[in-house]
Amino acid sequence: MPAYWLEAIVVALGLLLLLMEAFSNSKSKELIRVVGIGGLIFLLVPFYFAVAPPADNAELARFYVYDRPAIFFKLLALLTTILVLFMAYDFRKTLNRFTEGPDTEHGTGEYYALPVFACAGMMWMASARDLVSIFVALELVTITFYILVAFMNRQVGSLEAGVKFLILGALSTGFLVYGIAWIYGITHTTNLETISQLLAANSSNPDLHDGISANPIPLLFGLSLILLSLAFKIGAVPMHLWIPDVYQGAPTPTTAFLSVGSKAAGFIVTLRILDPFFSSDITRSQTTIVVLALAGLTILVGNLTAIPQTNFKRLLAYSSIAHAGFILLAIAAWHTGDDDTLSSYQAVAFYLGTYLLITIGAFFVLVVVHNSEGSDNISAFDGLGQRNSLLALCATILLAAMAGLPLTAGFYGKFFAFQLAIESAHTNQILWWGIALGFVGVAAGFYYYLKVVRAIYWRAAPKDDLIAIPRISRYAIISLTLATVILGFWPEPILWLIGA
Amino acid sequence: MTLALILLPLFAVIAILMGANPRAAARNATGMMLFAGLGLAALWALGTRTFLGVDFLVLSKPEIHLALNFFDGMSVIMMLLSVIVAYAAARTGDCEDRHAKLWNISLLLIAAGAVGAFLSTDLFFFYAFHELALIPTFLTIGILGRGDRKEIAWKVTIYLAFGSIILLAGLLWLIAASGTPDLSFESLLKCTVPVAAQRGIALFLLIGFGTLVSLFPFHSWAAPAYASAPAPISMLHAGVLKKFGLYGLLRLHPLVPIGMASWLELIIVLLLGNILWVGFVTINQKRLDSMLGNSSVMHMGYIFLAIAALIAAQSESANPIAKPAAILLMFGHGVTIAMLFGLADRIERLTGTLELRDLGGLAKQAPKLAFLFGLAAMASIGLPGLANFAGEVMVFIAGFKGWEPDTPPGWVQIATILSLWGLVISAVYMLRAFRHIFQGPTVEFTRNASDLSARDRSPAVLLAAVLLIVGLFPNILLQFLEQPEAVVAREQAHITQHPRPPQPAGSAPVQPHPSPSQ
Amino acid sequence: MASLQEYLFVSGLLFAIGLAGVLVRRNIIVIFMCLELMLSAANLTLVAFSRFNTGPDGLPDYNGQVLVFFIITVAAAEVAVGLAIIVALYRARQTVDVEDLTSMRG
Amino acid sequence: MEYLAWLLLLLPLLCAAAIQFGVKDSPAAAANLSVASVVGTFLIAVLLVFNSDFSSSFTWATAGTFTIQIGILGDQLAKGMMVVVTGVGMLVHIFSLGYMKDDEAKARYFGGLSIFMFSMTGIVLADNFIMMFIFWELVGFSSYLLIGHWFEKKSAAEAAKKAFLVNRIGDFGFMIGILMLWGILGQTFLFAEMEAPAKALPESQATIVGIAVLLIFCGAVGKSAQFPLHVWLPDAMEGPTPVSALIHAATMVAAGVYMLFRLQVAAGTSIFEGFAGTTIAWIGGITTLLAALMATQQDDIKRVLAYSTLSQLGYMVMAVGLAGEAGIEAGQAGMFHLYTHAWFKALLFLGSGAVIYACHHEQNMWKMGGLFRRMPKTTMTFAVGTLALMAAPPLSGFWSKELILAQALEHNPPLFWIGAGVAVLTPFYMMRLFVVAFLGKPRDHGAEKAKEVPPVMLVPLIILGVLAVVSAFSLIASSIVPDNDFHAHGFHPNMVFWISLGALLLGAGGGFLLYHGRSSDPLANNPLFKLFRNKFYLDELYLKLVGLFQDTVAMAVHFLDEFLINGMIVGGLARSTAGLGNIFRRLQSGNLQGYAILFGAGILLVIYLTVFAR
Repeated sequence: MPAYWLEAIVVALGLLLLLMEAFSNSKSKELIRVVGIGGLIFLLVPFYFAVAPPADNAELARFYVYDRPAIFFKLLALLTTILVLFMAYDFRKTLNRFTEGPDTEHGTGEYYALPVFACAGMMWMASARDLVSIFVALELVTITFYILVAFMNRQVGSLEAGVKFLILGALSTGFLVYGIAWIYGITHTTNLETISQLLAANSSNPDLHDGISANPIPLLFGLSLILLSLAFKIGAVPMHLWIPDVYQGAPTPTTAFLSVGSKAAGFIVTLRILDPFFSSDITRSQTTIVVLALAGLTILVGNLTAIPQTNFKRLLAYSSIAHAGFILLAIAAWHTGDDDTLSSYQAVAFYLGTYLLITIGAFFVLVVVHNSEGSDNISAFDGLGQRNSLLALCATILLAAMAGLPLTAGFYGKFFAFQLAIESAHTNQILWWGIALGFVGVAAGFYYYLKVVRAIYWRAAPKDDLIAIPRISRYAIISLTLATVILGFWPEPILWLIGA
Repeated sequence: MTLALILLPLFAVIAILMGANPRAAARNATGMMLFAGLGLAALWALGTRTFLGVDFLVLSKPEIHLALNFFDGMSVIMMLLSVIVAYAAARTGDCEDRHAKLWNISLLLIAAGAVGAFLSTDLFFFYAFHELALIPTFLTIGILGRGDRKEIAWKVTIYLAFGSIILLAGLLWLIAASGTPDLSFESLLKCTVPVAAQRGIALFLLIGFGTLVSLFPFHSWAAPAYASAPAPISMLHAGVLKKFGLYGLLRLHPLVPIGMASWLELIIVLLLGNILWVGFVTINQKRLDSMLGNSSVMHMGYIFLAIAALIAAQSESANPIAKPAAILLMFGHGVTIAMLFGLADRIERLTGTLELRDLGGLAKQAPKLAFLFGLAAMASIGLPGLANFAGEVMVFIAGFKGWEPDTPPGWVQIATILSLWGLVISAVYMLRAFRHIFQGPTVEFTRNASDLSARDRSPAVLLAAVLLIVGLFPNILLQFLEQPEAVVAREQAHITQHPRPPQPAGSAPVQPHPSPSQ
Repeated sequence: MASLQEYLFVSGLLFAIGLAGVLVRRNIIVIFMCLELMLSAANLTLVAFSRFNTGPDGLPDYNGQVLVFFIITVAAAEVAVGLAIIVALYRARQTVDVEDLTSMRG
Repeated sequence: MEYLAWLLLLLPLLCAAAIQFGVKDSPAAAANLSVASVVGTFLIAVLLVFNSDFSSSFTWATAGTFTIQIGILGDQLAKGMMVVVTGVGMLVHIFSLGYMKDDEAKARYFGGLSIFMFSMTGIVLADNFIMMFIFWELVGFSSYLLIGHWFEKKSAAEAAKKAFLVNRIGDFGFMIGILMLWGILGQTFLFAEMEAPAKALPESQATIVGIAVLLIFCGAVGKSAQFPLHVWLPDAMEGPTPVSALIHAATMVAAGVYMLFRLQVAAGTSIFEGFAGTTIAWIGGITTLLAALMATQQDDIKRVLAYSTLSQLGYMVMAVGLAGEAGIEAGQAGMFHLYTHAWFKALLFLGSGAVIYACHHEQNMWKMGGLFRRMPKTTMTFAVGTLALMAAPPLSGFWSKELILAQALEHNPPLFWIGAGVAVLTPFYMMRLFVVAFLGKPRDHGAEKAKEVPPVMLVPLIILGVLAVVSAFSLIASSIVPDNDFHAHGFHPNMVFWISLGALLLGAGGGFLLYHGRSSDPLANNPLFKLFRNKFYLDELYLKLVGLFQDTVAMAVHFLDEFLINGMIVGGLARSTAGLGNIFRRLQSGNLQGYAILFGAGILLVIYLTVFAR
């Protein structure tokens, strides 16, 4: 079965869910949730049989690629969506209260259908290799998220986040299309493969084409505009400003979805777009400088601003910015991989794979705590160790993994990022700056993650009652924590998925 | 089989999480660890090499193995130190029931981390296991610590994290520069690192490991941490975990000999900072716990002195004394400081205070405690017959190994001479403490103190026995470091240089003694 | 016929005007309109490039113009969703001024 | 033979271990065990002295091709010294049975004595410098234990600490010296291997060798309480009196002299030539003079003896130092004096112990008096000891001091005159002591009620009294003390003899006339003698110096450590990180327009970096 059927099935599933929503009763959207989750899980079966589309279909092959990164990132998108739908299940009380009212599920059906559309967009992004298809897939995701962020229309925070996301998102779309326009204008194509060939040809023979090598400025101008809009997607400086506000305001499952799914999709697109520019001698040094600068600033801003935070969701937002910085560092240290070293693609994939488990786990914990305390503040975690030792332990492990403590899955991503950076620093001294900032960031990271651990264990509990964990959340948290620990000792399975 | 040493504490942790009695689980697990550790060391000493280790490939690119084995005798000795101190730590101190879980889990995790780090023959897990202690340390100090516990917990954690990160940078650079095919020590040590990169790598390793070892001026975390942490945590941290950095330097310095040598002067200045600067800080301490904490920082300087001698000599064959000296001293110091912290905890429990000026005459009320503490204190100031002395004297000899009488003393010799003054300093504060706590007339706090019960005594007695055995027969440990070639070389050197042993006039036949030369 | 440079200049100017509008205006509706202006500027650029990038057969390169249609479609969807959110916001807060949207910060 | 020698070394250790871990709760058993062990070692030592030399060793520590040995070397020097050590030790042990009868911590006391015997045996038998250093430290430790035996007394605890610390300062130099000598003599610690490299030393290394020897001498300065590290010995009198007799008079304090002489035997006296030997001799000379002066004004009977010990040690060190010029004979003279001094000084201390015991632990001699009538036998033995110390012919002290003075006259006349001056002072203060404590009338009720001590204490005194008389005679001495020319050539009265005889008469007569019938010191208010009484204010000076250098520096360093490293650098980094975080945080204003403007700035930055930066 050609792989693009997967996206089609997902879209069809989404449409089915919308249809069901139209005919469902307003008391319970149980069926929609079950079908949505079940459908996506069922999709793993055709996924297993999917093959790359035939190469003779030239027009399609121009848009669509089905290689190892594509498979991995599709899987990532699928897994994230499934977990987010599970999370939405336990989040439904809060969602209902701020949508139509606490007693009815009226008007919340779309909340379980829309992530499926976003999932289709992310899966498409993993495969897109034409600026046009990238644009369309990306917009599918973005517009879906506008709705998901602003979904709780009775809560001002959600709406405010929605508007901020909308305006800044649209701004970044503007940059994206304007950048695409310039690149198209210079290279006469929107296909990344062709651009890659063009740049490669130029780098070996500067006189061949009409002077990209002689005057790469227009091309780089276009690239910088695209980079800005990608920085928006992955939450890198300077386009990171929306993240804390939107993460804080949006419904928690949406936040989790944004911070994992949307970011991962953004990174695969970033990798695909930057690939030709890193591979060419004409543009490599500028690309490295700008990506490195973004990486360094992102690490610095993300980690340092996280230090004074008091809201856990906001803390996770900054942490997500910080993680983006580390991933960018792995990209800035562009490496095509060899016998002993992962390529930048693989390092980023590895990072995001572990990041998914840890972050979703943390958001599950947040949902449980929020359900019990009605607050996202770090102080809501006070005395968690006494009130539910299992939850506290899992939260501690997940936070340690986020900080990048060894023997948790979270360590490897940073390990590879720094390894690549140091490897490349041999040839490009400028990378030491990124490494130095990276280490400052990791050290600061220990501080703010442990601040939550401190709340969990050091502080006295305001109430004595135990915190109950809903069934789904319990299974999810335990299995994600276990996965974090097991992969910490034995990370090989992720490598199988990446296909190194 | 070495896997058992890691799994025992980890299983105990799981058992505690499942609801087992925390104290019993920790004690049983550490007891079994001690048993297994001694057994494994004995097997190793008897020449068994093949079935001791385990080796799992956990990542194929870059190639990382979860490989636990005795890489050489140094690993065996450090493993022994870990299990011995862990055994004693699990039997020292106590807490309220509601903290028993945290207390014992932390203890077990730190012990598992230490054993894991010393047994890993793979650079990755060597580094990773060490970090296992970070969060337990943070939590135990923050919740159960003495004094300004919250601030101290933060400081320790950030410091250790900082050190680990610098270290990670150094290790990654080392990996990149050496071009090793996998991360095992074996393949790593076969590589040569380009000279251009050595200087930077050496500096990173020095600062990274140095911070973990509380090398001056990265030392200010250690003393407050040990003073504040619950006794078993201090014991494990000061006694075992801190040796990780030294172990790492001893393990990795052959890879960057030129780089290390280029920082020799810096190392010497810093180690003198440990011995003299921190020594003076220690003299000025008013509480037993912070005095012990600072003294443990100070004594790291001696081990760095051995490392400096090794670095100056550029190779182990040029100065065969330095490395065994450092290892012996690490072992001795680990046991001693653990014993001191354990007994300090007892003193606090008996009298309710550790302020030196509030104490006095405790030897009258608690002669057994006084005997054990005195023994440990004497060990720590280098009394012969106890483990530390053998290490210290070898360190000093190592310091003079490279000296040519025709030339003025070099950096290492000057450092050795100044370090020797540290022996006076440590005698000053140790004896002062002993005098204040145990001697003189009894005072308010000590009037009603009772002596140690047999159960309270057992960990210290074990440690004391170890100190005595190693102190009287250091070769018990040093034999682990014997290279078979070295034995042959020594015998040959002896035959060629001294065909006949010198005989005092008119004496009976003299047994040949191998010459301690060259 | 105007040259490519002139088209690019005009479209750049449009883009800049849009951006400036986003930066200085406070009314969310106006900001949103300025954003649409930026998209139009991109469209103009694309069409201009498409028109001047003639292929070997002398015909314009239609890829760019296809992209313009996609952009218009996406922009329409964006406007639909966007306006809905703005309306919801107005209902909840009785304001469309960005100055009032600062409940989350720091 | 080696096995016996090893047994000699280990018996006291086993005994100490047995006491600590076995019979601690039964003081009588501990005491008997200890006495039995020391009698055993004495018998072994005597047996060995009549047998051939021996040596044996095992490897203690191995590092690659380097080894440290623990070995025993039984040449005549060591064997003879062993007889002294075990002999005095045995008598002191027996004496202690009576003296410490009622002590609560008797077991600890005898355990400490056994550790001391072990350590001292180790020093004597050591066949290399590291081993000697090991036991050197251990005697220091046992001395610490025994001085602090009555640790509840503040002064005893402080004295023990002081003794240990002052010795540590000496050992600081000692260890450097050992290491330097190791480097100089071809990296060997073994005494047996030192001779050849020492002979082959190039002239160019004379200075460094001299420095090394002086540093080694630092060890002796500490252990043998030479100026300027002599301050611990008088304070060490806080320990039980038998301990003072054994450790702080007869054996341990002489270890410094023994060690230097051991080095001279092993490496030859050539390494003492030049400034090293001269300095050593002068330090000895200064010590002997200062100590004798201080002894003239002490009231505590034990302290008088302590300063006299210092003074006599000064003689010995002087002799050893002269060996650099005079060759091995001078060192032998020093060893000879060590040997005779051991018996009569042990006698004096034990005698003073008996007196103190009889007077119910009164040590001030001005509160005694008239003891001759009440305890005549003790007084007789004490008188013999006093005469021996005064160097009255033909008692043992006379012969040995004579040899030293003869060497000094020949090789360093100024030192001879110092020695002669001290020969006046010694009879003077000893006569003062004897007259005040034993003659006249009792001045306190303790002395009034004093009665003769029990036989277990008296018998050792009598034995030592006999030895104080006869020990210098060649029949005994020749088999114990290294062969010296005195025995070979016989004795002829010469200038040295007449001068020292005159000094003796002058000092003793002066002392008797001045103090006979007095109940307080007539010289107490003389400013010069006040200086002596206050020990030249050296203790106060040291206290000030320690206060200034150690405590002030420690305080300053501690402050800097807290303020600079911890506060400024570490704290500063933490604060600036947090500050930067807060700045970033403030940029996150929540205002959409603010974001857009920051976006704009970011856009410019990114475009600049992409397009223009290279």
